[in-house]
Amino acid sequence: MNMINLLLFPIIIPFFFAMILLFFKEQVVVQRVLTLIGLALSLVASFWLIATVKTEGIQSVTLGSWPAPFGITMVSDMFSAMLVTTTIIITFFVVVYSFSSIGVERERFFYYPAILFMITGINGAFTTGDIFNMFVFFEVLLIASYLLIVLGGEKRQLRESIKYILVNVISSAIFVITVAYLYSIVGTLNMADISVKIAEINQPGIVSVIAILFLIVFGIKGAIFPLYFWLPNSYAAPPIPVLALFGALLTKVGVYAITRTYTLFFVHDIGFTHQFLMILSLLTIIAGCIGALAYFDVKQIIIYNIIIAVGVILFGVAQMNTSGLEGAVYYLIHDMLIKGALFVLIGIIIYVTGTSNLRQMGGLIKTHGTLGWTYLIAAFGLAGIPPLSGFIGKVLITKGAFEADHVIGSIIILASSLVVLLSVIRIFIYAFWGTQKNDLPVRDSRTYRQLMFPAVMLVLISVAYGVGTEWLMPYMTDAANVLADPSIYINAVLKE
Amino acid sequence: MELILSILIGILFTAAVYLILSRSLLKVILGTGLLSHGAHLLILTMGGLGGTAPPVLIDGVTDFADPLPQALILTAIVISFGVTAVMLVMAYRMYAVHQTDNMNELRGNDEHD
Amino acid sequence: MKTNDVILQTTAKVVFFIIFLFSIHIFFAGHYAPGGGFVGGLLTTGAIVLLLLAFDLRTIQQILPFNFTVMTAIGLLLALGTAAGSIFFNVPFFTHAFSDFDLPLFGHTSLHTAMLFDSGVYLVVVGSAITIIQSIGGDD
Amino acid sequence: MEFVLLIFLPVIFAVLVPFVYKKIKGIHTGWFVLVVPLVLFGYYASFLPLVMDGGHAISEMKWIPSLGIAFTSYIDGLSLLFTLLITGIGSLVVLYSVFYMDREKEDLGSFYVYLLMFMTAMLGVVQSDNTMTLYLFWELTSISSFLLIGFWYTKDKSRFGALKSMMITVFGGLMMLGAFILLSIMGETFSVRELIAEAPELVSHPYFTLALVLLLLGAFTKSAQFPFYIWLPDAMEAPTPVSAYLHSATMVKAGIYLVARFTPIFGSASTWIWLVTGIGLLTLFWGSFFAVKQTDLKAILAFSTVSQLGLIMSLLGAGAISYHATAAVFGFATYAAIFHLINHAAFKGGLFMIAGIIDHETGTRDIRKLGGLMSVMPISFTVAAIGSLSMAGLPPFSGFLSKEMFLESMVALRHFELFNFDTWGILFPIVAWIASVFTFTYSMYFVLKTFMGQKKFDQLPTQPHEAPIGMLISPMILATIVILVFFIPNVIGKWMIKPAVMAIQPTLYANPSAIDIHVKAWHGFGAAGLWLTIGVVAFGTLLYLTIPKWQPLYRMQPDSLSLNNGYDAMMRGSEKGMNRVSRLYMTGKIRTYLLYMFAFMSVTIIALLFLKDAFVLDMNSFAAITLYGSLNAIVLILSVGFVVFAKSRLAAIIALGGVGYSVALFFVIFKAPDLALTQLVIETVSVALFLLAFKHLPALSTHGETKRNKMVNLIVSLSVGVMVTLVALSSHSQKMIPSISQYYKDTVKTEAAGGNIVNVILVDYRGFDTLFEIAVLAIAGIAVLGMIRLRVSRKEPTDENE
Repeated sequence: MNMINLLLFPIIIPFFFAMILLFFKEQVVVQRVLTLIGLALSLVASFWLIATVKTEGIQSVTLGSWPAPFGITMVSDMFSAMLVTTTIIITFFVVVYSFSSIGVERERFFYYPAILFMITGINGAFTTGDIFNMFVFFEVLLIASYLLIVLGGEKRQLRESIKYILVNVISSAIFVITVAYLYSIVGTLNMADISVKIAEINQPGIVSVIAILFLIVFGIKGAIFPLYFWLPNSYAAPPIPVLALFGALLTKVGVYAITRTYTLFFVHDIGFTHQFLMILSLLTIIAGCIGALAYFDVKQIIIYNIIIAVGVILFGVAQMNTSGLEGAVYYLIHDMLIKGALFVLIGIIIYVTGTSNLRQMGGLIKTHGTLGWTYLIAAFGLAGIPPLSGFIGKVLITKGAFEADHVIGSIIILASSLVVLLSVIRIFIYAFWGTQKNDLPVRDSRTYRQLMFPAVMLVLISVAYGVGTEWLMPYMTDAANVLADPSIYINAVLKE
Repeated sequence: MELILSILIGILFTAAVYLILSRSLLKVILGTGLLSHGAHLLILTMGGLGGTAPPVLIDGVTDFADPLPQALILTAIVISFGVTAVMLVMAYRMYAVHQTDNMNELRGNDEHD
Repeated sequence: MKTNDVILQTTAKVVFFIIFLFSIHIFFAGHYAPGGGFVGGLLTTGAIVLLLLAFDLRTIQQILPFNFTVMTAIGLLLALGTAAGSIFFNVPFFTHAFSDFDLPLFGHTSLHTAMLFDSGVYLVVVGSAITIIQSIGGDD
Repeated sequence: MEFVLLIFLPVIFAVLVPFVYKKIKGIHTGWFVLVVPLVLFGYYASFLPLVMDGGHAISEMKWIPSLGIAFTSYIDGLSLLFTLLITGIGSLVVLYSVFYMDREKEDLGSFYVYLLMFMTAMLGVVQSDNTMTLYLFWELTSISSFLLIGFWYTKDKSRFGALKSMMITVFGGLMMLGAFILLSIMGETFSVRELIAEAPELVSHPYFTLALVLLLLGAFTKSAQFPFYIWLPDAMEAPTPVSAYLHSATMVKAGIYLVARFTPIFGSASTWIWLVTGIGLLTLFWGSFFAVKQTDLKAILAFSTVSQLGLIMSLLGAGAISYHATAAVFGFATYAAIFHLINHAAFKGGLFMIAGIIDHETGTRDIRKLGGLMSVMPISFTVAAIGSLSMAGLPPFSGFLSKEMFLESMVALRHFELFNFDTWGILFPIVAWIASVFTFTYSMYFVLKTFMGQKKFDQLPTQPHEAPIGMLISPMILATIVILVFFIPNVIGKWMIKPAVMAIQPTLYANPSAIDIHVKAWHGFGAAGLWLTIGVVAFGTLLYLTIPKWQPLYRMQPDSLSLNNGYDAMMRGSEKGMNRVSRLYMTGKIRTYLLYMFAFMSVTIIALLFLKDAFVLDMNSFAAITLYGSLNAIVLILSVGFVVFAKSRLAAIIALGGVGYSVALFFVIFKAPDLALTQLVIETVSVALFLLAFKHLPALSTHGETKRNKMVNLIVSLSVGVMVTLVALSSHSQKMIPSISQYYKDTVKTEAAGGNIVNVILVDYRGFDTLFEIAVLAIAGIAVLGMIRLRVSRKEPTDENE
């Protein structure tokens, strides 16, 4: 069956369920059930979408039946369809994790609607083919994230939320003016059309400058150097499930936007724009590495690993060759999965020990073996140890960089894996090995098991993602092909 | 006119950033207000200021102002209204809890380094 | 915000209705002249704020016994529903339909699904703006 | 049968181990595990006749065919030799561990899982033809080694050693991965065989040398070459069976394997010869020299292993010379390398087991407390003596043969004339000889200090006695092999060494039997090796006898200069140092972060604007300046001024409202009535909100901002303003393509049935924006409600999930 609106379902279904949840503010059980149903339906839709994109190519619909550059076009290529699917998967398990961890008070105050609204925004940003519409979706996901980060109103949350909102308000303002600049020059907002028109005028200097502005705008959200500084403290403030969602998804929207604009719009002065991107991405990796080693707080360690990963992905994008792009796509989805898993896992560690300070932990492997081994697998996955999920992405990115003659960059990428490994293995050594420092707080073992379920599932999915590379490969190739050749995207959108 | 507006927008941004960098929470929030005003004016300017009539169909008028930026601004205005409201309340709650409006005293401590 | 100024309260009631009617007018004018759901909604909000200033919160809740969160949700549903209607016809999302009708009483009327959408916008604006003001005003 | 699957047999078996361990308490889990290496050894031995004739066998299991990544088991002389070592020594080690590891006290479930995991990993490393899966198994050896070293995870030293070994070997692994990726670019394949076939073309590729160096980093870290050897002594925290197995017989030889395997590709390069031979010899010397410094039995053995690995490495490097010089003596070196590798595995495995036995039976490994054990532990002594003498290079033990071949090869290096060897070549035999002297010394030191001399049983934690026979079986078997090999070297040569040499230098020989080397114990009085050996024994004995006199000299080396200290400093730096670095810029103040952001943005953009010639000012495109516009601009600037300089809260808020109204006025002037209307209403509501929210805030205060603060803020904000203006002017002056807006003007009436274009855009053309913009508003509503109403209280700083 040919459903022309199919690609909208992963956006609209969560949106719809979020509205419905507003009617059941006090009924926590109803909220939980409806949230899961909504996410499950979205997941079905997104898988269906992937299948459709695989067989029929890029899906696009111009809303309101207006011809392409005039209405808002929504476009699902393989890249965005996969990101949408990953987003929903992670959210699903984080929501399950929330059941036993977030607390009834938050659940009664729009916790689930906020998550669903945020997913709406994220999936919208991944899918939209219109630059201003992307701004709108950014705002949807941001305002939902403001609600999530501050919900509960704890002292630390409030302190960090105000900074978080401030940074994002600024970046939104710059986003809007950047779109305005671009509109002034090319007179259009449709992303495919922008690409065509920039090609038409052969990307003059002013467009390259605007390219850097876009990089800065999305870089603030994507946490690249030197724009990431706000992130580590802000992300550490909200409860773990929120941190997991932020860490796994939010920065990736920025990364996606950079990837999209740098493969679709600004492809005529690569020697300048992509070189710039590459240098920043390498600096991002280094900055992330410093942070990942500097702190003995489990949250901080994983949070800084977000920044490293962002650098690695963008480094792949900056190569602008098939290997690099394929690797970037591969690594991006890997990182979303593994970060979701890791945040949930350290959440459990914190739950079990009652602290996030590594120095106060020890000897957990004796009492919590499954947690330890699950964590270790996730840690190795993050560090790109084969056959786990991070491996192929890193290999392809490095390959792409060598092919582009960026030797030092490639070696930094490889060496960064070591730092990543050191930072996460430290958690294993301190928390799981050694001897118990002080008595563990009394915990309900049923809750522990309920928390473990989503964690184990996420790790299993990431393992399957690595081991099953071969089955994913055709999808990755499709995704990378569109990124490598803008004309595929353009033709799909402006076909009439 | 674009020249004047561009400089005006520059002044708005300068003032906004200056306020945002200050230590007083209220000033910071006032700064974000100026920031959005600046952004909205900029969109308008980028569309061109030459139109002689509002973009409403009336017989005989052909030289409209560019309607698209206006629509974008309208969207942006409403969004900033929502965000400002959230920010205001957040600031207000934060003050209630932390009893300070000095941004410098709101340092995030890197716990457990 | 407890006030017992009778003159203020009476004036407020009158002005409320004037502004409210004006907002409805603006709302309907939207498709052809300046106005629309936003401005309409915001004006209505303004009218309610005026009432708030004259009376206290509790009284307002008695006069307007709505759950504004639910009103917001209904508005969203209305807007989404209008847009999503096109899914059932398998035409691109948001494809509006319009037609002219000759209705008794109203005479020649143009009905446009965009109006339906705009009324969703109106409801959301009123609902959320009042939610915000009520929350802040109700907090001590 | 697809024998590639056999690689996974141990790890599949490992899945059962915890189950067996939990359910069957009466029998030591090791007995079940023992089956695996034994069966594998038997199976793989059946390949011997095939490879003896220069044949090979391949079995493949696809993993990621679209990238050309597969699990390929390629069995030729070299991989078979290693496979047999892994399974053979593996069997003996498991047998030994049955008696060594206490069934009651130790967590045998985990122990054997790790050990079996390692076995799979090691088989995978030596059999993989595909570089990517080779890398996979390579890292798996690092991981299983990490887990085994950290087996007693409550001990600080175990954790430290585990991390150290992992850091260094994984680092090498990553560099090696880089080499593999480069090779795949150069040769467009991940298959080692195919790469070898393309070797002549690869040499001229610009990435050749880089790939070579990266590959060697992998090999050197794994095989504990200088300066990466420092992890090996710390790895001795592992249970002794592990030390015997991983850290002497097998895993540390993975680097040797790698060098041997890639010799056909890189061997012809002078860099290769110099690096492999040079680093090998340096390691040989360094390890043997510092072995005498150690006081822990296992540490002596660890340093000895380092040194012996260096020896094998240098032989492989020297063997590569045969690509340039046809003299038979150079082919000799490769043969000697493989020969010594086998011998070393046998005698060192045995020695480690003895060290474990001593530890087990006396409760200490401190050589200063030991002595005179010969009388109570005669069997152990015999085995130890055989091993040590073989290590020292004395007849009638296998070590003598390979050691002598080594010395011959080093002497032969003098005759090689390429690559500056004619100048520096003389150094090789000298270093080799000195190192051999020290090797002799530490061998004596190990066995004599422990078993001979004074009895100091009162210093021992437990009263010593001979170990149970079960524990002695494995070392006795190894000792027997050491002697046996001495008498039948050429059988071993024919069955195992020649096929391996053939695999290392496939282009030089037609088949293994074409390798014209016949090992003899006696070469006549003319042989250089003989005299060198005599010299080694003489000087070695002298050194051994005078140990008490010169051992204190080691203390002259300041600790701060040691490599270990370098590693420690790096790790410390990675914690404390990075923390300090991070604190330099992570001030926790949002202002700092925003300063970075704004400064970076404005400076970059302004600079690029001029760098890219993007700044254009074209006044012609601008609309005429109007009176109302200009007046309103002045009003706006004044209001902005009020906002910035206002002294009171109220004034500032009202001034902000003034800015908003004046913006609304601009909307009127520039023909945007909808905007003006909306802006007016919103501004009013906003001001009301501001007043509501800030009624409790204190009066405006600068909170002690200094002049300098303000100055910095001003500069940064000015540059942001300038940036915005400049880009705006440039963008407006370069309107290159007309806007799509014309379409809306044309179709609003006909297609959309509307008159107010802006509104129609909002509800129709771009209704999607509006749908989500009201969503933003709705979320803002619930967010405010949530913030005001919900106050989860918990006491700080307790954390999550309460």
